Amino acid sequence: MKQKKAKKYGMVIDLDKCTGCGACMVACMAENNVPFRKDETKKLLSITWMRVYKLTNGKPFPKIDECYLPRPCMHCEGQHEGHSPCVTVCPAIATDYSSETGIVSQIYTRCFGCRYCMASCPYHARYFNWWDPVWPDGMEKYLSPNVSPRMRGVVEKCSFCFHRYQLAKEKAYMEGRRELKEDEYQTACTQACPAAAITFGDLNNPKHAVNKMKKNPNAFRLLERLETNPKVYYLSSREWVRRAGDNYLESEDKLKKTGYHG
Amino acid sequence: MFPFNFEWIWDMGHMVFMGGLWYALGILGLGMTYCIIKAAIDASKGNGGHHH
Amino acid sequence: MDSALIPRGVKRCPLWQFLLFIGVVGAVLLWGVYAMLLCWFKGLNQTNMNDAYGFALWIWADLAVIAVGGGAFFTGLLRYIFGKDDLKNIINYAVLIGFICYSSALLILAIDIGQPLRGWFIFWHANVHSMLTEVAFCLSCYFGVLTIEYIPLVLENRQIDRVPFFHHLGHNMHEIMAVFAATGAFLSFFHQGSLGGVAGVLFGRPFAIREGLLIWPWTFFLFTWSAAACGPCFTILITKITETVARKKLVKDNAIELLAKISGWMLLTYSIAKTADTWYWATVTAPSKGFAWDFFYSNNPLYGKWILFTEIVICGFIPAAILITKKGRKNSVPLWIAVSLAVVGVCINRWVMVLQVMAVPVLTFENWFMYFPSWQEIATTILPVAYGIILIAVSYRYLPVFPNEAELNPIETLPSEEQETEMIGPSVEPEQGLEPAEA
Amino acid sequence: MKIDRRSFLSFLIGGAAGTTLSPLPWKLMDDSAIWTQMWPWTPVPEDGESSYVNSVCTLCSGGCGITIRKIDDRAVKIEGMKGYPVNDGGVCLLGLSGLQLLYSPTRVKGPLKRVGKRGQGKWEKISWNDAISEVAKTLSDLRSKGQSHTVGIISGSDRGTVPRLFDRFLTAFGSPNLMLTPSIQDSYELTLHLMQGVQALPGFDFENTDFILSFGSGFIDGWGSPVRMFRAHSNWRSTGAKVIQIEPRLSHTAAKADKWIPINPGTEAALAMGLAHVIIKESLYDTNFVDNFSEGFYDWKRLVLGKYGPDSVATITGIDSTTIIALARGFARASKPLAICGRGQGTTPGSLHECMVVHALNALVGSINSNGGVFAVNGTEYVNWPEVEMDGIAAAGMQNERLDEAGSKKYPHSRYLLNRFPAAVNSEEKYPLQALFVAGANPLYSMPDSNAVKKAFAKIPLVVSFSSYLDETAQNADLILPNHSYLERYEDIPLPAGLLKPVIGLSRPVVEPQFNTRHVGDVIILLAKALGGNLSDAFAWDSYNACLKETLGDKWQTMVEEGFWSDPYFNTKDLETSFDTISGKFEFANQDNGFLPQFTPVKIQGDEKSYPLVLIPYDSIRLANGFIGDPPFVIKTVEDTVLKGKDVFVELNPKTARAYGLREGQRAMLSTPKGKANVKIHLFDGIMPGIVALPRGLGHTAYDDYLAGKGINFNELIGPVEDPDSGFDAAWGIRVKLAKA
Repeated sequence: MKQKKAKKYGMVIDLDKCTGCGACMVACMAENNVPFRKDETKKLLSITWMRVYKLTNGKPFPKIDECYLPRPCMHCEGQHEGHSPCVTVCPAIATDYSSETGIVSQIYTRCFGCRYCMASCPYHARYFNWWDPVWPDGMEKYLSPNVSPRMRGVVEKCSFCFHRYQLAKEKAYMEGRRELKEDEYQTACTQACPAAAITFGDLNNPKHAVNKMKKNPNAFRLLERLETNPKVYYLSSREWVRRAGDNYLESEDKLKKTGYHG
Repeated sequence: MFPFNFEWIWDMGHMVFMGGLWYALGILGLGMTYCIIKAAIDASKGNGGHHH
Repeated sequence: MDSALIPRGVKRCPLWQFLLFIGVVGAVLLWGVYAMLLCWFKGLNQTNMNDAYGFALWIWADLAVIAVGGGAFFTGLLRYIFGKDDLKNIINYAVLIGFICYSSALLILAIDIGQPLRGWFIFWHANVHSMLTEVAFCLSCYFGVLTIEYIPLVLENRQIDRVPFFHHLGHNMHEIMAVFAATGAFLSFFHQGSLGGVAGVLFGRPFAIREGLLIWPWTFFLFTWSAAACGPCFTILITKITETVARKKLVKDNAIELLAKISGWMLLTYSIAKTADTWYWATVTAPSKGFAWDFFYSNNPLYGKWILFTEIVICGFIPAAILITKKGRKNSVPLWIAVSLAVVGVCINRWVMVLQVMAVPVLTFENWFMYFPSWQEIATTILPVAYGIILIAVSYRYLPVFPNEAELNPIETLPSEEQETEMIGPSVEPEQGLEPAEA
Repeated sequence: MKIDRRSFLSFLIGGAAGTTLSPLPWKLMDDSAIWTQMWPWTPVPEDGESSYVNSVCTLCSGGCGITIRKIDDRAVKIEGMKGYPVNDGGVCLLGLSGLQLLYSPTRVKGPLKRVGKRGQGKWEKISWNDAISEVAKTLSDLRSKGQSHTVGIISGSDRGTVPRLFDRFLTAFGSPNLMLTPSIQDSYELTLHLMQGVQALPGFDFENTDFILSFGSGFIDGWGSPVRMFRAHSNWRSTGAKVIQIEPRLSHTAAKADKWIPINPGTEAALAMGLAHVIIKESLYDTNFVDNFSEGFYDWKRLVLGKYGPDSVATITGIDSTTIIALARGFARASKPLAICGRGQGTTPGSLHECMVVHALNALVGSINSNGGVFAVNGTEYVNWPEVEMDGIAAAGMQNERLDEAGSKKYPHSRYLLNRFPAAVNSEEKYPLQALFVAGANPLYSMPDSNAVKKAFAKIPLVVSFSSYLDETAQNADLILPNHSYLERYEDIPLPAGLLKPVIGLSRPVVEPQFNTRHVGDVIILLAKALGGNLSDAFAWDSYNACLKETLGDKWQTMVEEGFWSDPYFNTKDLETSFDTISGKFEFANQDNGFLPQFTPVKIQGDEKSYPLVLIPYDSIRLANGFIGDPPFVIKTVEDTVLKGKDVFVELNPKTARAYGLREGQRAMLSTPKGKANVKIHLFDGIMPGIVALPRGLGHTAYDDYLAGKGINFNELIGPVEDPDSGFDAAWGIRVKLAKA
């Protein structure tokens, strides 16, 4: 184990394939016992670990173009391991960076709801339980025992379905294996995506697809300039989309637009 | 907060931070204890306290 | 009725008037308490905070009261460490104000967190790398110090002082007060700073992030500095207000002027430092993240360049200029203006470092986030003010807060004030003089 | 000893100090933290044995394979079934939320009988036996009165054993009135019938095409079999196939296309004719197909070349002629081009001509029954039951013309015309309908001109709903005989929409029935037995499951093991033998009735003066608009530019908004000849000036607070427009007026 390079689980999302259908959002809610309320149209109060944003090139009819961008937790590594914006600020070590998997965890029973981590996250990937979770009569039947429902007053976020990693590890251990195969541990959104736009795996493992895909010239990450060093990569052949991934000064010469493109 | 908390590590951060903390707490604690004990003694000496 | 409790040699209004006053302020207090209970029992959905505004009015109030409460530690520092004896006439009040500010801050924090019953995790499972942990520890420790500094004053109440133990306790505490004050100054330096750090370390927030020294971003030092500069101004302001309400002079001018002068220079140097910091951030830090500095002051209904100008020039350099000039601090009106501006300035700074930080869009496909507090938030923020007024009123009535009061207001010479006014009534036991604070 | 003040004080202080130093406060603090982790109102899901069950999703016509994760007897998660021919592991958001339907409080928990007025929501529980015998009595009375033909059934589909049981029941009972929820499939079936002489469904070879020309089909907004389409789209991205989307609004589909060509709504057929014009003129068409396997080309050519030059088409469609010419060339020169139609999710059949013109385009480039093109698929005739023995009453009843006049002299080729049913009932020209059964459909919500539909239902003495949920139709029924939910029952799911080869999926019970429900198949069988005579003879099975097993025969075993059956020997006939027309060829002009595909404008309701703008619906995969409403998870994903609180937004081009002085987020009153609605304005550059777009799938009055009362039901604002050739509903929009509210 020691001499082996530590795992660094991450995602590559192909925005050319993503159709913005929202299956990833629902797959995530269903997998992780995410609560819901009668009115979920106030999006700043609506818990969506995975959220699909709609980007536009801001041009008038008929030049306008749109792109859909799924945003899970970026599981930032920061400039040195574990220097994620949120992990460094949490006063009670309720969110932590796993050096084994590179996953940023959230311990609900440890969090006391100061929300400093939310203030620190530029991706708005963290959500607060403003209300007690309540399921309509009978619906609590579908709740999964692998993810504990959160109590009011704590912060929650995407965990890369960490419980799936644990289950896979147990299974592998039973079969006397120490290493997981690529397909043994996949997040709920990856598995559900009807467009197969999400690829998940160990960014450090050359055998895993993500390892190659992240080197694609069309690959970019959100807000790289903030040095958050996220583990979620995006692919887009549309230049305006890649540019929308980060902030640029007007003085910085823009690359030529490629307009519509497959 | 204490070395027996499982998340405690003997690293620079903890040394400096907790060091400073316990140092401050120590001074305050000792200071107050001193005042209280001395006050008790003075009081038992029974002078009514109107000394100037 | 309560004459036995009132310090010797000073006039206080009749009990019914006092109680009436307390009752009115108490009503406001209860309103706040009701809102507080709502937040505790129904949860933070009672506020207008949301997932973009995890930090809002309360955190601002926290930073603000602690900044203005900085008067206590800085005055204490000057009085006990640098031996500025003139300040002994205002130190009691500075301590009292500090005590109020810090207890308020702790109370607000207790409402602000989503799981109050787990609040102590911040100590128990402390993450020593988090600025907030540093805040929590130093804050509560320094609150302890303030309590220690406040106790002797309480013990000087005529009745309590009768008990020899308490008498001696108070005496002994005065003896080693310098030690406590020193510790307090040390703690204050760090928590004032770490409050600045709270914003400064947010490297995901280009509006807040600052370079710095070792683990401390520049905001760390700027916050301490501004607290030291504006805290005393707040002490002066409150003293002036109290004198106006009490309709009598309570603190000798030399104390006020000395404090004003020192604050003036602190404020001037701070404003220069703040300007430099802002300049560096605007021309180096922000652009390196892809942001032009004026991006943070445009395309939104509230935050314009005016706020920057107001904070640094109108509420920074101008009051500083007034306070460092003899004319300025010697004349009542300019002094009033200066200390008020300074206090407003530090509050704006804390507001900007919390609420504007949250408002600025960072992802290119998001917009400015605007927020207005719910009545529950406002009520719980006013609650400490009411509490402060009450504590001041009670302390003023029953404790020798102002050592010079009797001397400045010899009772015989005030026949005009025989008729009752709001706070001052016919005195009790006029023949006796007031004991000096440090009997 | 006497307690003086001092000792009392010291006692107090000592006590206080003692308590603080004792472990007590620490213990309490610790406990408090533990309480906060286990409030009784935060559920703790029970752990248990985990297992997986395969089934088929029936929430839409997509027919995806699903794998359900179970913990003991609880279903906890739905996932896509790996290796299933339709979706191979993928799944849509509605499918993923299925458990919220299974365990929904809106389930009908047992047979209900209406007490009080219709739609009042007052019900009494009754036993299954009473319910069935009650229905049986009404039905046998009607029979004995010789009014067997006044009984109707509205079904979601007409394929598979359950719909066939309805069909069989009505035949044996003596009524022609089986009606179907309409869709673009109807137009395609008819097109294939008229141009290829076959009775079949269209299969599209999306996996192999390299140029997709979509006339407004939202192929990633839920058109066809949604998950299959998502996969196809991703495949195009890697193969570099060209995708062209033609519609007035920048839908998700348009945004994902290589090129979005905005068009004046309703003129799609004109564009198709224009493309044909260029292709023929520049003789870019597939001569082999046209010369050897088609008939009537020259008649059609004359028409095309005569009226549909690029310039005239440009004026009709609003697309400049150069674009038209370029598009035509691109389409014709592609090696495997494919043109498809059916606006949005294809929920309305639309103009028959439009569908035929688009199909003619495919023929022009030889994309009929060839790789990457359109196939006529018919591999679902596995339901072969012995002919029904009709008794006198039944025979007599079947002599009556259908209420909707499908198959009459007026509409000889159409099989079902549900859209004409409300008018037929309301006009009372034909016979009055005495009893109506609704299964797998929610007409009171999903049919255009809701008011007319409500009126029609009010005229029917007995309305029986088989719905598992208390939807709009169930709410207005007299009796609810709740079917098992789709995760509690067996059912065969034949040929998902648009699939190339016949596949039969097996939907099977994942959990025990949660409530006192019964399989609709069993209920029909019981009804038949209760009615006796030739009906019970026609339904000899003792249960639906027995019927299903028997019907599937040797397929059954495969389906139980694999979860589906697909015809191993199926291969599309070669062009020599694939056309059953008079000419035995593909007929551009129908040789029997001289039918010529062309652009026949469909005039939408409302006059331009009082209704200056045009309202069109738009479909989103996040808004289920069929007989199922959005479950909580799905409605949660709807953007706040579509729904805010209970208000729905209409999309408006900033130009148009300016002209009417409307701002973003402003309230407005929307009125059409059919109804009024209070909406909010959303400025959107992705929509043509002069057009107002409103989403389908909102405005439910039934279901729970998570869905009910949110937004507007588009069907309340639009009425059907009859296609003169087929009788189908061809309305693509309606004229509208917007005023500040």
